[in-house]
Amino acid sequence: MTPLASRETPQGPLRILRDDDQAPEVPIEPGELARMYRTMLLARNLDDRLIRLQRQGRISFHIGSLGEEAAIVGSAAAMLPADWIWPCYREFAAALYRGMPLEAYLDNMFGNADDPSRGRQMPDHWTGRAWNVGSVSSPVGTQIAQAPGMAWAAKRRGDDVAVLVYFGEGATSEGDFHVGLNFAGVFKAPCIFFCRNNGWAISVPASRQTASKSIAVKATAYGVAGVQVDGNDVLAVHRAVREARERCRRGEGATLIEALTYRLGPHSTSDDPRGYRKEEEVEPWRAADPLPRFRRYLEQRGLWSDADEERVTAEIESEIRAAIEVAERKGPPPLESLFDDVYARRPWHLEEQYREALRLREEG
Amino acid sequence: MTPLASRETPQGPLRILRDDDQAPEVPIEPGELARMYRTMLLARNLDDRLIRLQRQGRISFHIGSLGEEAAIVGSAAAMLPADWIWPCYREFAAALYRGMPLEAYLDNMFGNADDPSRGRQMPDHWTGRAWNVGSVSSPVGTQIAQAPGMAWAAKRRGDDVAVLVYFGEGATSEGDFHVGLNFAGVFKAPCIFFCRNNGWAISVPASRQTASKSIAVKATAYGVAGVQVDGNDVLAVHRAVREARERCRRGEGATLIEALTYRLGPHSTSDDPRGYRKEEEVEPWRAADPLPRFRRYLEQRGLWSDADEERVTAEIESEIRAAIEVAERKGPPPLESLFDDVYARRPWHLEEQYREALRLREEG
Amino acid sequence: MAVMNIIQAVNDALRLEMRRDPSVLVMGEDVGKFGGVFRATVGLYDEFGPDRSIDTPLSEGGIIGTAIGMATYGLRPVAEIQFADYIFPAFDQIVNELAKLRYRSGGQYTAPMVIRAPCGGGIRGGHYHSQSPEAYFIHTAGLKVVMPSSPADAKGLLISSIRDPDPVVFFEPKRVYRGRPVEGRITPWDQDVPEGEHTVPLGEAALLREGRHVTLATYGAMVHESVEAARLVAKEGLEVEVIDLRTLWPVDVEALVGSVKKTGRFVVVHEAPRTCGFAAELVTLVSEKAFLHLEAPPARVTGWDTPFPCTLENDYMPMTPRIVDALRRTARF
Amino acid sequence: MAVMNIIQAVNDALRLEMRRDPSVLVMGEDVGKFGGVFRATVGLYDEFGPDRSIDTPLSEGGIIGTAIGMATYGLRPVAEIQFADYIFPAFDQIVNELAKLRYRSGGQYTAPMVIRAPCGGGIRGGHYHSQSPEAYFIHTAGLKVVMPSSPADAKGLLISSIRDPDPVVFFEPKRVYRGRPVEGRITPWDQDVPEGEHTVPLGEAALLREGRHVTLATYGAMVHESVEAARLVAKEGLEVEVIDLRTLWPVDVEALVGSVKKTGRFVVVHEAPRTCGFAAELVTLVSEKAFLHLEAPPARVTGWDTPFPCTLENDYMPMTPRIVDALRRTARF
Ligand SMILES: Cc1ncc(C[n+]2csc(CCOP(=O)(O)OP(=O)(O)O)c2C)c(N)n1
Ligand SMILES: Cc1ncc(C[n+]2csc(CCOP(=O)(O)OP(=O)(O)O)c2C)c(N)n1
Ligand SMILES: [Mg+2]
Ligand SMILES: [Mg+2]
Repeated sequence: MTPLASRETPQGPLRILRDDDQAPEVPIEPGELARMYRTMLLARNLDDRLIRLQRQGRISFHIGSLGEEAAIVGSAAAMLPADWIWPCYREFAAALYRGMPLEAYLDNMFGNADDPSRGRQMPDHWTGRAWNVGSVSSPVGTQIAQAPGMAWAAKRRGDDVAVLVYFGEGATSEGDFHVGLNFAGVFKAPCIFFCRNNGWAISVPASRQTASKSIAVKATAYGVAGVQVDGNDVLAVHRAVREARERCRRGEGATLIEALTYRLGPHSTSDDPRGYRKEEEVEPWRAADPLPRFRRYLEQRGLWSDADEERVTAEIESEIRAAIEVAERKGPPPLESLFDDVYARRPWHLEEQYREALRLREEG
Repeated sequence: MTPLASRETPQGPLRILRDDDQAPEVPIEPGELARMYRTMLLARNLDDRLIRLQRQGRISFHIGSLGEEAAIVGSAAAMLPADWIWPCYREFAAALYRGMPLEAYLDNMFGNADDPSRGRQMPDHWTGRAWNVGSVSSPVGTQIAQAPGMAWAAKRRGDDVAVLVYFGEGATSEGDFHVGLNFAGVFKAPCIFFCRNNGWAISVPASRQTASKSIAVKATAYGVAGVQVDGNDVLAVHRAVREARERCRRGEGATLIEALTYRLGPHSTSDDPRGYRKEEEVEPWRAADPLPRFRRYLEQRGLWSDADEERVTAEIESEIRAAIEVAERKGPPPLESLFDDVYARRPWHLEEQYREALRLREEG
Repeated sequence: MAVMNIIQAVNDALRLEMRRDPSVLVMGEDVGKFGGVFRATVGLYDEFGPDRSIDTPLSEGGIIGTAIGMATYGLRPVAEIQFADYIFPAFDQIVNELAKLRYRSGGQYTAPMVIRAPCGGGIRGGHYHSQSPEAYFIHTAGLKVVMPSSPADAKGLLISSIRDPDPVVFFEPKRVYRGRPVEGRITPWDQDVPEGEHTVPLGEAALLREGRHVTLATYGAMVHESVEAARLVAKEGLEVEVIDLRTLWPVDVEALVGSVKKTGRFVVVHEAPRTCGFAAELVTLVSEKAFLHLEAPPARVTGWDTPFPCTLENDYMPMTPRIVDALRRTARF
Repeated sequence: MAVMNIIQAVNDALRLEMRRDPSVLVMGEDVGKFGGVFRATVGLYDEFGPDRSIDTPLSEGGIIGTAIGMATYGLRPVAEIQFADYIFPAFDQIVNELAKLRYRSGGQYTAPMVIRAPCGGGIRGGHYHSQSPEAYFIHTAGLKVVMPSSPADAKGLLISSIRDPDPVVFFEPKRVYRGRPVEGRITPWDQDVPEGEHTVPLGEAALLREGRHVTLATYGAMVHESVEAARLVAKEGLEVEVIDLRTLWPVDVEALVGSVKKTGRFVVVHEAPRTCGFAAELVTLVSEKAFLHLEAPPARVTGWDTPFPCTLENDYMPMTPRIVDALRRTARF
């Protein structure tokens, strides 16, 4: 993969999907391989649809995963059902793979009355407790400092549960990256730190985040394992995470995984990358698109066909259309929801404020 | 040095003072060597005297440098006069070496009217602008995030000025360590990060701060040079810092230096280390005391004698005694000083508060 | 004079100050080559180069820590925090270091600098793109806190802040960044702004409307909601004196107390949560200094004591109808 | 009953809760083997082992971040911040994460935990060992804030805080940690404390002294200065009602307002700086809810708006003479 070369460590990143679309010894069930690919397709389609919805003013915002689907789905698929996945803001595909219904995701996108988070957060800031999926937070990197606590708690409870926490390469500059990795090292927490190095933090290139040779090499500073993987190779990502998961199970502690990938789209619907990066840079990464790459592998194994592609794409499109239609028609959350969940029980001052808000709504 | 062994990197820390008390090629003028030793003696004597003053209730607090004098004086001595030195809280010896008068230091210890910081900070929290020495702050590690800014500013101004910033190994766990090193790496700031790894952060051993093999190895995570040095070998410390200073001058950016040393005394006068560490651990470090080690070297070169030791010790003792006597007799800062320097000019609310405080003092 | 919105006025102020004083520089996430996610620093990279229009790594603590170091050495950094919601990783550097450096060193070291941060709601940004954290900084001795509401003030106050010898936290109400002339409303945005040198002194409030029945103090985006509210109640014969504080701390206490002594009634409007917010300080100041003039309990019209919501943000923010309600009740008391 | 000082009472509460509930643990800098620099966690390491009495690396952000993770997974961490002055590196985790987790997830995730932090001056600690940062946390929706003044309350409130479903910031006034019985003063420290189970509900103030002329609200170390001041002015016939708030937020508004309605006069005493401090909130609440009962402007007796000094700390803190002065002036108004 040409575009990776410039960011390779001496050993080069882990790759499994070869240029001839073959891959040796893939220990993943065919059904799961298909499900992984389907989820990547779903994410790709959703991105497309949601960006259009935003342009039409029907939702206010979307932050997509275009080009990063292999890194996201490959990693989520390598975890076990009881494991915890703590997201950054681009990993809706991980949540969907784990079972979060499309409807729940779209309820958040529209911030409607059925949004499990009651329209309190922006689009793409969902929470999926029922699927052991975390709660999206905008502040970059905060989840990195929390994940070791979850992982250590699971270990202390004797649960065979590991924590997968996502973030971008920009997040590695925050203090929270440092303290999270450092605590995980000291406490041998069963935690997998998964960095999507997609080349950019909004307009800032990865080369401006750090002068270190790679993100993976930072593991040395914390006494944890460090792995660099071709993030557009879904099988390599799966393998790297599964191996890190094994280390967790064996009590060997945390791993920092750097998945080399690329943000093919804008940072979010609020952004236009033409202001800071050249099309020439993007082009080779388009050629390295993880979806056709994975599809070619599946096809040569006879696990996927043009007919499958057509059928599944149609399925996905109609699922999305239907879910949007339902989600969009739902009303906003009730006024009361504004004052709930600040505390377990509403204290006197929020009770007063709720009554004031209610009066104003009724009078105005 | 036995006690170092357990914390060595594969190459071992830089050493110059050999077990036979010889040292090859020391490019330091004899006069400066003597001045370095004298400052170490002064620090040692001050520690002793100030701890006694605190026990007598004549000062409220002292935080000493017992056992770390070589790391502190060796590093300060390697910097050039125009360089900036930004301290942690144990480096009064560095400030004294740079020319800060004993009187100014003691004015801070007593928080009296002549304290340049007007009795606003605790003992051992001095500021020495006139000697390009910084302002001691208690929060651990904050200075590490600031130093790259100073260094980069000097570089941008075209000044041949480097910044030496001190901290303990405990501070490397703070987010500020990470962001300081990372910014220095990205901006190629002429900055020397000097970590006194003295084995302990109050009651917490260095092994509990991080699972990394050493502090020096953390440099890798930031693309800066990393050096481990025998911190009780004043000549090795001087060499390591001077080399880092050369790298700054050549525009090669920052260095992280880990000086392996040991806190022979309590954390501060508020602490009793018998609660958390065994005398067996301390013993070998007593044998590695940097003062006799340096003295033996000076003696074998004919630069120091028993007579010098006696004379200088007597000088130091009387200087200290005299300075304490003067400092202790000075009154407290005036009430007004409480309200000055919050802003460049006193705003209306502080003017009002000053008048209120004055009235209360006069009436009460 | 040139017609500008707040973003343009901020950009203009930065450019002028960078031309005037070579020690002035801008720094932060995305501020350099790209010109900032809100475009406040656009063009500065081309004019002043990468050493004075600096893209930093993604770390607010690093931005402020480094800026403190630069300022200590004699540069004049204007550091951008991309959203005020993200100022908290730098809180220790601001509160324990920046605010205390002059005091603790007896004036030997100072770090005059400006921290610019877009704040406030109204862009459907939810919890983390809408906060108004000014009270945290007003409570911190050693900082000045400023928030303009109009392009002309944005320019004049930012220039004054850059020249000020003390550290200034400069909040920019992003809801009115680009102006939004609304039918029939007084809209002091997209406004004529003096070209070239233009300063507005720190510590002086602006009287936006005279009135004799109620004094209303506010700042930032809520100025516009308040002015509209005052216009509406004027039709009922209720004359409201509207004060735009502009500098939040040290506040223009004379303007405030003088007005309340005249009107006897006081309403404060801000977006930030109510409890321990700046309104409490203003109410208390007025009660301390004009107690015998008060004819009604001072009223607070503020954000609720919840995190900032998304879908219901217009129920959260103290928009015109709520202000009208408070003005009427206070007048009627 | 056993005679304890506040440190012993805190230790007792921690031990009892750790025995009762295996998910409770203590963590922080020096809290494990050594038992804490103030000895609050002494003996817990021996009884509960290193997994429940945890020495962490030196990082407050890491302590709180990790604790949030633990609490999310179902443990009940009691995290110690060695001095309240050092809570700021964790400010983002507390304000943006801990305080908002329940709200932003619609109650799916919660992180009930306690952050213990010794606060306040009086130990000659200067800027960085003396601060009282409670206002920052009171202003933050989603947190509860507690500060006991006596051993019995320390025990009872800490146990309630650990059992509370919401995150609690628990400040401990270190000046009175070890008690200091002073000649002639009412000293509610070194006090009889109930052994075993003892809870004091959050949200209920304590009436320490009844009086009909002035209501005085305070908390923490200043309770003792205030009680002494009330005793002194009683000799002049001035009867002061002294309320120890204990839970700062949500405050016991009924106790406060009820008392002011009776006395018509109100004085608040705290060590934290005045501007935008908690006193402003209390004064405003009382003015909103008892305006017509107020016969004098509520007075604030607080720390000055400067960093906390060292040599002159007794001029900084609102000690008994200043409180006496404020009580007299308020009564005389
Ligand atoms: C603490 C904080 N600072 C700034 C931002 C604004 N911001 C949002 S995303 C982003 C870039 C993140 O880059 P990276 O970590 O590489 O993740 P990516 O978006 O590339 O997936 C920035 C600066 C934020 N959300 N939080
Ligand atoms: C932010 C912060 N947290 C906690 C403390 C309390 N404290 C003071 S010194 C210290 C240990 C520092 O250890 P290290 O960095 O190794 O320096 P040393 O004292 O060994 O020189 C601690 C925890 C502090 N001063 N600042
Ligand atoms: Mg990125
Ligand atoms: Mg140490």
